[in-house]
Amino acid sequence: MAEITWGLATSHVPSIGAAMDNEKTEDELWKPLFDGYQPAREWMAEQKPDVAIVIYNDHANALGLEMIPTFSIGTAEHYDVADEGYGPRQVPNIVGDAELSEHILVNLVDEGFDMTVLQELDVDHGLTVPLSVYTPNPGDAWPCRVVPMLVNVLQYPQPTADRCLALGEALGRAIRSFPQDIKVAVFGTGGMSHQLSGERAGLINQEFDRNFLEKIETDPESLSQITRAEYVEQAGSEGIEMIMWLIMRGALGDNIRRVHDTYHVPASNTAAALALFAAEKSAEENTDAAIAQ
Amino acid sequence: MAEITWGLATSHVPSIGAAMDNEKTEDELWKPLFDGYQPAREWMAEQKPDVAIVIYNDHANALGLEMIPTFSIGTAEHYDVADEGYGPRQVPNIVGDAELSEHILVNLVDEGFDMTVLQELDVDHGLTVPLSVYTPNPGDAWPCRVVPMLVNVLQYPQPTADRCLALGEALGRAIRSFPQDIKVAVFGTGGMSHQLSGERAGLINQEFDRNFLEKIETDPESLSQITRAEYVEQAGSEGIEMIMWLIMRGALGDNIRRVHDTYHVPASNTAAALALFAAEKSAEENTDAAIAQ
Amino acid sequence: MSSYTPKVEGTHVYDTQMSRQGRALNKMLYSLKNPENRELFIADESAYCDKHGLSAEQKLAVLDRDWKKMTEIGGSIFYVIKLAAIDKKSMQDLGGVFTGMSTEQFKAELKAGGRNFG
Amino acid sequence: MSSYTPKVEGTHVYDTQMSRQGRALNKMLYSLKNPENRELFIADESAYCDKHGLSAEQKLAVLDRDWKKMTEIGGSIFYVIKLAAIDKKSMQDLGGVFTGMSTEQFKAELKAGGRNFG
Ligand SMILES: [Fe+3]
Ligand SMILES: [Fe+3]
Repeated sequence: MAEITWGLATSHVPSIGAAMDNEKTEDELWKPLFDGYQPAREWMAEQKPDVAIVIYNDHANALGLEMIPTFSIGTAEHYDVADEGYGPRQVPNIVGDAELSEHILVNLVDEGFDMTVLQELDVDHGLTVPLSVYTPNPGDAWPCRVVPMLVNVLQYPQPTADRCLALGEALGRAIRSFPQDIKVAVFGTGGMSHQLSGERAGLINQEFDRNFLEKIETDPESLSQITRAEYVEQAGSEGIEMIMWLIMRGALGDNIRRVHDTYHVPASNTAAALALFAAEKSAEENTDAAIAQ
Repeated sequence: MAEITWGLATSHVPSIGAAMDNEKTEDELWKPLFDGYQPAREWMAEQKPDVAIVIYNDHANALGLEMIPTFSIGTAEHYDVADEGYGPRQVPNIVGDAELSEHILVNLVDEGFDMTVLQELDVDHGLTVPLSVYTPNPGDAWPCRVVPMLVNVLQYPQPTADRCLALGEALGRAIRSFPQDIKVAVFGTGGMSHQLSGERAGLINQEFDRNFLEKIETDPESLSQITRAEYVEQAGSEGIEMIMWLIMRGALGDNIRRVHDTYHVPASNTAAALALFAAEKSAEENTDAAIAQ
Repeated sequence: MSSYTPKVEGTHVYDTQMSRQGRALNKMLYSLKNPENRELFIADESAYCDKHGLSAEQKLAVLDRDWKKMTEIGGSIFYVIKLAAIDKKSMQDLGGVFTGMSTEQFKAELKAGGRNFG
Repeated sequence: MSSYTPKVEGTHVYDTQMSRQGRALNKMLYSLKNPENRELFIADESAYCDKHGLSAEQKLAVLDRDWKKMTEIGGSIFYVIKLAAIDKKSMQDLGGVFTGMSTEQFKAELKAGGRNFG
């Protein structure tokens, strides 16, 4: 059966990708962020998954506003890197895992999650920047297959934080019931606090961010009770992206260990963070395994 | 507050529309079906709603297979009649009710239904034929505004019948909490048994259909427990459309009265039916109203 | 058909895997809802198929009007009937093809109450 | 902003109603992800706006590069930055405009830990 081995929460702001692509990671502005990534990167490089489930949102690069799915999942065999207005980012295209996608889809729909199926999808910085955070120098190909899961965070009504956590829990069950012996990592992307437009543009709320960074490990339920209005008020219109971390967190289950985290202001107009969690088998799963022997 | 006054379950097969458009309703083949509609039409003409919520599925006329939402809702002010391959049907375009759409959308998402928002939509026979069943001669304009709700019935995994009934119940709560004194009718469309392709093409299962026609009034829970495989096996690949009736049924609530029904074989390749239910205020609502006075 | 999809005897259960297989075919057929595209298709069917990236097998099924084949290689019936509409064929004509009957036989079976597999 | 949408002081809560209002504008801006369309736009901005059915107010905001206005009349920020990219403007440039600062001031505030409204 498939196993979830780790979960990564990370900002996906395009400037992080641009800093890597333009070799600015040693610049005074960016060095602290990339230094902060280093221990996580080393750990992940030792723990390569076969597939990464990347939970993110599209930013007007694949989905137009004529059709806005709350939750969607890619079921293709390949995903190209999107042209976001100045040519596609020079990173490898994505190899999917159509069989795992379909398994997750069917299980989620069976559990009452009303997924939208994407048979075609160009992936934007929301997906490729987290992959670069994981693997800064992929060469010709990313080191794992990818299943994209997308969340509407751009237009009210977004899903509630509570619904995101519940989706994550169902996603975890779906992955663990996949009948192939593969290792799966789950990426929750977006955040931290930021506001791009309006008079509050430039908002950063370090207190909210640091509490979120702590509770995402120890008390995700408390974060799932925060209303959308509070997310917007406290973390900014675009800070509400953080609800996507709760999907990752739900998938990891109860038995996790924080490997590393880092927090940095600013990355472009946003606070940026990374938090890496190792998923250990739950006591229950260990018992099941013992019984099975 | 808005009130749900009646619910109509009806097949939406294009040939029913074509029979009306080409004035074949008195032909030997079609007369029994249209005669069967007559008492329902007379009753509905006396009970005109301000808005019709039409639950249907698109048939490759507005949504391509690149993006398949389980449940979606139109939020536009207008919807044009789709060109289904031989020019649009000569019936009026649709006037939407964007405010009611948004109210329903927000309430459904708040209740954990993962809706897809359609800001643009051409409507096909799945929506216009049921409107013609309600109003055969609309003249220049349909007699009510329309909110389209779409269900994926074309591609496995469809939503479960159980999820459809639950969505209907939430839809009913959403409509009744809309702060305008309007009358709303809910249309559940599709069915009855039919199979378009494969060696079983032409399948009709009258026993299944008649049981469904009865239980949709008296025991929708039993219908909600039928698996997708059973729907396909018993009612045909396209007969699974019947799950959309359960959304209408869920919205109507407990206190309903059957006004009329009819069943006819064949309409093109399908069994066709109509069932009309008056929604009476529940005891609870009457009590609430009494308390409010 | 994917291993997740329920198997139902004698029935197509159209699923994600078939839809992936038929992607180019369905996309081409979907484009026929546009009247200008219908004209382009009629003017040069082969070129139109090529432009939409159909596989050799998909293209042959379209050019040959092999309705059964189209539905077996990932064509969704609701997409396939866009092509039938161009040929002025009805769903009953296709029903006859799928079941190895004439249109008239197929219609007669429906009129007699439909085909019963119970 | 619709009556169903939470009101948050000083913040855009982008909703269905704004999206409906900005439909033509966002659609035009979305088309700019295609390089050929970027060339067409640059060649004749006014004609490009007309072709996409922009209202007079939407078109004026685009031609004038009135970034604030665009976000107030239904432009989604993620669509508006497609136009900024053509002008080689960054999100910090727009942040300056939205807050009435120079780009350098806006950057300095972010570098100092971001703007705090707590
Ligand atoms: Fe983002
Ligand atoms: Fe249908």
